Amino acid sequence: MNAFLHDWVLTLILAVPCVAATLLFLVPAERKGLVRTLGVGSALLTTLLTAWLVFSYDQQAAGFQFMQKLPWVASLGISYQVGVDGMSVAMVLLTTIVFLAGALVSCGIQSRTKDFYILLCALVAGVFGVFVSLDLFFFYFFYELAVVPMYLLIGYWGSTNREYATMKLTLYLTAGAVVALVGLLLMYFTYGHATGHYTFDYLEMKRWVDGGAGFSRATQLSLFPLLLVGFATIAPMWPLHSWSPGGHAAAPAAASMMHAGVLMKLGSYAILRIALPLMPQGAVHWLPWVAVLCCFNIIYGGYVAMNQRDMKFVIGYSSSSHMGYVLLGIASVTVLGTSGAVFLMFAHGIMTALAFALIGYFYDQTHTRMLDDLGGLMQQVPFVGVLFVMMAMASLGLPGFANFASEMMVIVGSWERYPIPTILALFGLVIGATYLLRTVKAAFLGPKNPRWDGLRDAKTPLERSPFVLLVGVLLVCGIYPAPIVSLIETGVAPIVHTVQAAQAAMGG
Amino acid sequence: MDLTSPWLILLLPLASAVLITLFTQRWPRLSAGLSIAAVAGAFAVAASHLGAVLHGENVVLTGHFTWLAAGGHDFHYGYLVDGLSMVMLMVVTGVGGLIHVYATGYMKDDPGYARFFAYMSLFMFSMLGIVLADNLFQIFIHWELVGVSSYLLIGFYYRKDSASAAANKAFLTNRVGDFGFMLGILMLYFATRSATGSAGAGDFQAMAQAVANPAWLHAAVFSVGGGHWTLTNEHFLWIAGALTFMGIMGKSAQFPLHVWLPDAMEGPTPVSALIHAATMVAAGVFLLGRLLFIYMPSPTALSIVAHVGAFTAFFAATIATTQFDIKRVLAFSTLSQLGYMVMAMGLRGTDAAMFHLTTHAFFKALLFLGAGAVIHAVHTNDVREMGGLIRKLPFTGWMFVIATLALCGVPPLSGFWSKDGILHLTEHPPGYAHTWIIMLLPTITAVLTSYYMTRLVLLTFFGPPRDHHRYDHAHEAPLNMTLPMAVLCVLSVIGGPLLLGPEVLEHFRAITRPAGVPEQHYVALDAETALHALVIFGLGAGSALLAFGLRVIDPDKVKAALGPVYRFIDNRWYIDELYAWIVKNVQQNVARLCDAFDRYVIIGTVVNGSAWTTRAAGSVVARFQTGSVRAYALLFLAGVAALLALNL
Amino acid sequence: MGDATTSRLLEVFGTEIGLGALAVLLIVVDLLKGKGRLTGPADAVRLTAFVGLIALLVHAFTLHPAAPGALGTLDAFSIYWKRFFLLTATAVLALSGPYEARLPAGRGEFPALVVFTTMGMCLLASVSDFVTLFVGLEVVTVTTFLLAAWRSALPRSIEAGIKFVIIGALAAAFMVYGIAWIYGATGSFDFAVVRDALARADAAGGPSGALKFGLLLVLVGLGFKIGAVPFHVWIPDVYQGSPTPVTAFLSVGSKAAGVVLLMRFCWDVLGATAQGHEWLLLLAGLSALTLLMGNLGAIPQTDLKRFLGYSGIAHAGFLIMALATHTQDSAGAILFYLLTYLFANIAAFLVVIVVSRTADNAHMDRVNGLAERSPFLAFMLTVSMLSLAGVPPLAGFFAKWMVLRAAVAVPELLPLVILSAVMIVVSLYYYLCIIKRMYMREPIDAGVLEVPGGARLVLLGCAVASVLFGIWQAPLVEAARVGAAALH
Amino acid sequence: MITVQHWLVLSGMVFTLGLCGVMMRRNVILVMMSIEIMLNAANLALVAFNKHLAPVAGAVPPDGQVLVFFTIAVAAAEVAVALVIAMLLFRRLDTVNVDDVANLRW
Amino acid sequence: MEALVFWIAAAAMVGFTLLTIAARNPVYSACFMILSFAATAALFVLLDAYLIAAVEVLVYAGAIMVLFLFVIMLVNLRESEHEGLRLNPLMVLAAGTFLALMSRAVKDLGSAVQEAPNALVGTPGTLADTLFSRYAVPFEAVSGLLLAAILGTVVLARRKEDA
Repeated sequence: MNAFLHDWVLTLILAVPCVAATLLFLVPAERKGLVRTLGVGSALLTTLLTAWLVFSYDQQAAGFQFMQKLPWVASLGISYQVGVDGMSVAMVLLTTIVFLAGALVSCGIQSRTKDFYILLCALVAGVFGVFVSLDLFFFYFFYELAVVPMYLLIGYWGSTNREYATMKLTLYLTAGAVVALVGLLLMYFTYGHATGHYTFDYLEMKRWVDGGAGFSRATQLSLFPLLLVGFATIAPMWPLHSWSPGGHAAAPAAASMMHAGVLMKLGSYAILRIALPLMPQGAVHWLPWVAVLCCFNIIYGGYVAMNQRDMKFVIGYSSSSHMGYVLLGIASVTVLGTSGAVFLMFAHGIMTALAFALIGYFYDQTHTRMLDDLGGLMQQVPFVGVLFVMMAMASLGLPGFANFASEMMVIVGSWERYPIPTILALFGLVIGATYLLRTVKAAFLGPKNPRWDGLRDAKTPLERSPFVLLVGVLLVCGIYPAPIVSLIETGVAPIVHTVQAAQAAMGG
Repeated sequence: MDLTSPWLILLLPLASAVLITLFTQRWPRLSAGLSIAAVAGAFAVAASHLGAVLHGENVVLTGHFTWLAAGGHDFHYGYLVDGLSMVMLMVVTGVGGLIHVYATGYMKDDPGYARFFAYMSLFMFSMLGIVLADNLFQIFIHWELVGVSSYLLIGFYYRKDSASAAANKAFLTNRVGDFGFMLGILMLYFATRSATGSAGAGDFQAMAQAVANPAWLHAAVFSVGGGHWTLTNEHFLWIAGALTFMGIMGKSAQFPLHVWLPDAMEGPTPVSALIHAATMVAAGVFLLGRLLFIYMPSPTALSIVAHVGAFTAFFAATIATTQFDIKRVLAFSTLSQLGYMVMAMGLRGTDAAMFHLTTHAFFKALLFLGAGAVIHAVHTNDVREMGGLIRKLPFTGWMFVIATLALCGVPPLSGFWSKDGILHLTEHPPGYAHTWIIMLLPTITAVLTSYYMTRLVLLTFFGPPRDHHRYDHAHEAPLNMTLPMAVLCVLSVIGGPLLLGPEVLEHFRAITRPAGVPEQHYVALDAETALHALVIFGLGAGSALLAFGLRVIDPDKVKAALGPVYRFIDNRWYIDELYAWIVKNVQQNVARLCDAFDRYVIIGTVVNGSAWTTRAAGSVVARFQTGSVRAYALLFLAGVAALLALNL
Repeated sequence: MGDATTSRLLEVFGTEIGLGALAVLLIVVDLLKGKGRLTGPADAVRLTAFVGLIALLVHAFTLHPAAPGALGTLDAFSIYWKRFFLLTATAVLALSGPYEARLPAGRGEFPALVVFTTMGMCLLASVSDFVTLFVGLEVVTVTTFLLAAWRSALPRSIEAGIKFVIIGALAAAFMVYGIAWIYGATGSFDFAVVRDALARADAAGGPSGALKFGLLLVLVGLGFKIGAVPFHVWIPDVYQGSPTPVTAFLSVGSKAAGVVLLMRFCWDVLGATAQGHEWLLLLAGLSALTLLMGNLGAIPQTDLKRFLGYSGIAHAGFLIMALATHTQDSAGAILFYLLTYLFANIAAFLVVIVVSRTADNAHMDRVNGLAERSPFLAFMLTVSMLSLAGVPPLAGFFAKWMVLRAAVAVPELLPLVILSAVMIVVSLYYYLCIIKRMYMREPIDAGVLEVPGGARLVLLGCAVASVLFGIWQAPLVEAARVGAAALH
Repeated sequence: MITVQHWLVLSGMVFTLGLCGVMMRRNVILVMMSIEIMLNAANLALVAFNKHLAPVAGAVPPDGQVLVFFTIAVAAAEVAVALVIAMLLFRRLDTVNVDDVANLRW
Repeated sequence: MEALVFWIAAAAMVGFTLLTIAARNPVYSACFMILSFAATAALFVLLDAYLIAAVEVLVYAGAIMVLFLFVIMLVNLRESEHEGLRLNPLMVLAAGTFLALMSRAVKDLGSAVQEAPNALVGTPGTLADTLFSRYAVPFEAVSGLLLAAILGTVVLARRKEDA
């Protein structure tokens, strides 16, 4: 059994949502209970598999594990190849948790429940695929697959300005994706041209790069920005962020959770997984620009968030602000800073998922998220309120939550590389506290607006479970981050060392 | 686990906080019991090490585990028990415990009783973490946690707008300070990283050793931010010191980051006593003590600290003279006293500062508890609605009077010893602080202190009652409130050499003096010093008595005569207004600008613009398809012609 | 006709002969039925056509490449296309089922004409000289002229017919003229001779003006067929006006026929010349124009069929890009691409037929709120649109991927690759607009839509194929690779 | 002497005239006639080319003339189809003016 | 002699073609076109393509043009609907460019063609041999095409009452 799992666990993790989606097709739409059970059940099953994965990953050995390779389209150099390193394990874990929480939160969805869960499963399958693929074709395949279900999820179940927002989101992300696609294909061609073996096999290319051959400096300098811009769109790096806040705001709870929690991480993950290790010299040349742009993310995003009146827009812009820290950590290419970036991807994923789950919960009842209309909700919905405050505290970087540990890692890690962006990042924490506390106060504290007397708090264990799950993960990883950080470090360190070696070579 | 393990000091309050939050919310009494038991336990564990620390010269207990490690950076979580932290431990757990007991009475009918104790336990955990921390990063962690507990406690009455506003203000002001603090930490950590070897990141002992190494100290240049800047050692030290001091200014409410403390009085009174008088605000002073090895080699850094402290002391005292809210007067008084402590640190008087911190914790907590009892009795904070309460609340009243005397430094109460120790420092300030601010303001502040405290006592407890309704309903507090007050009163009275004897006091000084701080000799109680103290008290108290007790001088006339000066002081030197203006006109406009840029340039022009252009191009292109087949033929032929022209 | 000729004819053109015979049979059956001498199901003609086509399709799967020789070629490439065209014809016939009610007269002749057209298409897959090319092309074109005007009761059908005829005949005239010049410049109609002449000319400093003139005019004629800008002018109008099954046939079969010829043209005629800078630039330019026109033009459309016409132009742009690439990879990509395009387009047109059953037009409003009226149809159209847009896990995605993958190997094409990448985004926009109408709009016609069983089956088949071949691409890629390898 | 160029120019002129006819005439029937003119010009070119081909191995096969046969046959079919559609147009819309059938556009 | 015939026939062909596209009355157009085809037939004879010349007269001038005339009569346009020549500068430009480019092709014919005419190429016999051997496939296809066209035109023309 263990041996079987060892080979197949990643494929199974990938397959569970796919199979769930297929099964859901066959279920009559009226059987909502069955639909929900299937959705949540598949999430639980992936959770079990992921738990096994996390605990079976051998940190001592590090590197890619649970590898599986099947020839797929041999004549085009495509193979189905999956495998995870520490970084991807953390991301798979994140996805699973958000998926489970999202599936639980979505139990409240009444209209077209079946379609909703099908799309959710498809989305999750895409995200899992990106995190486990070691073949550039499948990487891109899943990357695109993850983007498109969002269109309908927002378009049909969404709110504020949903048609505009969802179209913008989908097109924007696809635009980014095709830029990356051009980069990937050129990389494929250049590699094939140089070695005579045309393949999309990531590991083979990586071995080639690590072996001292690698892309020429000119190639790296010209291709790296393609990958960077392409992937940074979804990250989202300023000024390519504008799809995100509107998309967040329009999306239904579970979709925003997946979107902000996981989808946005695909970009930074892709940069780390593909761009950095395969084009270290390009990275050395271009990453300082990322360090500059991420300051805009942090400061500008924060200030824009400060001026928002719609809660989801606040969180939306705050996400783009937080992603600035991730980009800063990546740009720093230090083991500490970059591990911090990955850890922050994880932490922020959980945190925003929580935020959107909570906002979604009361939005379903209030039908407004405007701060001016809310107020004093804490008295009416203490459970949601308390968790919201915890979420805000996590978001503004309070120790005890994973976000603090990861942001600290980023800041300490990038201080020696980019001190001025680091100072701005620190200042960003002040801005973050400003708008988050203001939001908490406007919505939850102060005198109660009698309009909200009828609001119902999350009472049943089922209703509470997603929130508790998410906040629990944040706390556990925040109070004692060493295990997850060392897991992430095993994945990040080789990447960082590759780039650092290139830097040393270029500097010398 | 060993029952005397310092880990327990942290674990007990944490456990209490978690248990109350998760399980015992519904049983307020049980929650309070848990919370008190946790503090008492922590106190006991701390006390079990007291003897060792008191008797050994350099006994320190350490322990740690790796909290987070990546890329060669080891962040530890540990404890460091030495003289300095032992003093703080005793003050925090001791005074804290008393205040917990007091709160069982004060919060009796509050619906958030259990929640209150959960917050208190959380606060104790956070605060003790600062005290025990063995490295800068851990201190930062607890620094933030203390911030959030303070946020929660200030905003305890969350239904009130003003309470949550005050909580936000406190948090944000501290965040501004912490911005500098973290920068300072980064500078210090990376500067000492290579010298500290395998010790955890920012480990105090390792850093102190590294700094003490002359080779380090006299390095030609320090590189900051990975070599982006290089600084000479003098500049490096004062910049790092000043940045770190920003954090201290935030937490210890030093000018100009003091604005949150008066507003923090929105919290329940025990909170004001515990956090905003006795413990949390003292954390900054404690941290200065911890980090004095950084400041010591840099006169500039010390000078900054001393001047900020001295100015804050004076500045807050002036404001206190005009306030009518009983808690606000005490808040400004706290600011003022913290200024003294910070100044003392800046004058290298660690021991004096720590001593004052201790005594101040006693009598200021007592004052707050007394104020709480008064408020509990009359349900108002405004002294103008009080008066003559000594008859209704004799116990509280006299307690309050004794605490006032202690605060004013009347010999031989505890305040006299500690405060005079500090004033003594200012008489012969070291060269870098030889300015009128240091030499003059502390003494003036002492006079002002006597004035506003006497004024407060007179307005509250003496004279005719000004609000008879409130007066009639006033009643003495219950035993669980008065008992802690009594204990604190005793401590306030005998907190000096009377309690410990001169030798112990000397020893106290010794253990709170970090290595490398030159020993300074303090005066003992003699006639001249006592007279000096009494003159100062007499000046202040006398004028207050003339104005508010004997009514010889009409305060309103004085007010009118002083005119703009009075208004300036009454409005707290317009600092809050200045900040409000900055927030409103600078920050808010930057936010609006960014938002507008996002809305109109990025989204409106670039994103929607390109979408619009594409759609418009589509409409234009579709117009080629006119429907006329002859036009199609023409287009076709034109295509052929173009194709041929380009390729033949 | 000698014995050698006859046996060669039978060997290479068995399918076409079968189709011709089938067409005649259909006419006979129709006549018999019309005279009341043949009793049985009303659509005996269609049934016959189905059986015949499927039999031929099965037969086509047993074909083996024949040795090169006179009359025509039967290589793996032509076999691939014969199967493709037979599949298309079967699908179009299936498609016309639900449409039949709207073809009050000439029901019997409709399948016969479709079979004739298919015969022409299959013939084109095997051409090896310009005479057969021209005649085969005209078989396809002239029969589709008729089909376009088939709903002669509708003015727009007639308009489509008239426009199609005029532009088609114009293109044919250019083509013949071009062939004349090629003939004059090389002395032969044979692809092989022309290729040799070109190769010799390339070695001696480039082909003569006459030859280039002729080749370019032939390119115009073929460009007309696949809808390359600026020879696409007929497409939107004719697609909109024609009966929907015919539009589907045009969009898949007729376009594919053009593509087959263009591939023959680029590989068998131009040969290595096509890799030269001049032709590459020419095709790249055509591709760029076509991509722009198709994608941008599709945005403001409100008629489904017209919209699909523009979308077809856009896809032609992609195909021309693959032609410009001119590698074996790109040839395989084209073969794969058109098959995915077949599945997606047939499904799309079938949905159009069903939703516009009660209306006289195919305005996009007809799909508004389709998700409420018929979730099944909405889902099928979604799959089709997304496959056309090139979204994984659908086959259309892999097709685009293959084209782009091949194209990056030619550095000169990089700007075109980037343009096409941008156009992928634009195309996603308008395909999503259709999906938006289905899922986010109120229906204009609240009634529940009945989907006939046959249509259901075809739709399901198309969707399954789109998904299956989007994920498990290997078999189709292999087939396409084998087909492409037969080109020179 | 009449060279092949003469023939080609002649055919080109006629072809262009046919083109002009397609673009200028609004009557569907005349448009089709113009296209016939173009085809005819192409036929002329084919025959002329055939006549002037350099002999490769003795004789010149009459391939060009063969295509002319096919062209004429195809033209006949095209014309038949075009004319029937023109008739439908006339029946349905009472016009044979191509400018009157421009309802499918944009 | 040959040259004279060529010039006369060529002039007739161009002239009648011009008249065809320029005539206001479609009937005239058709008549001019018949004349143009007759001139073409003469030119074919000049090129020794006797069979083609015969087919040109019989099929083109005879059958096809009669069909045209028939339809013109059937449609029977009123006088007012006759239209004349409308010159559009764009059109002239495009046509001119085409002609100019063709003349460039004429100048660069390549080696397969020689200026002077060849010996006899197109006897009906060789033509038939070629047609039925090398071009058997298009021949059969054309028959299919004609059948399809007949079928289709019949269907389209027959339907009158469906609406």
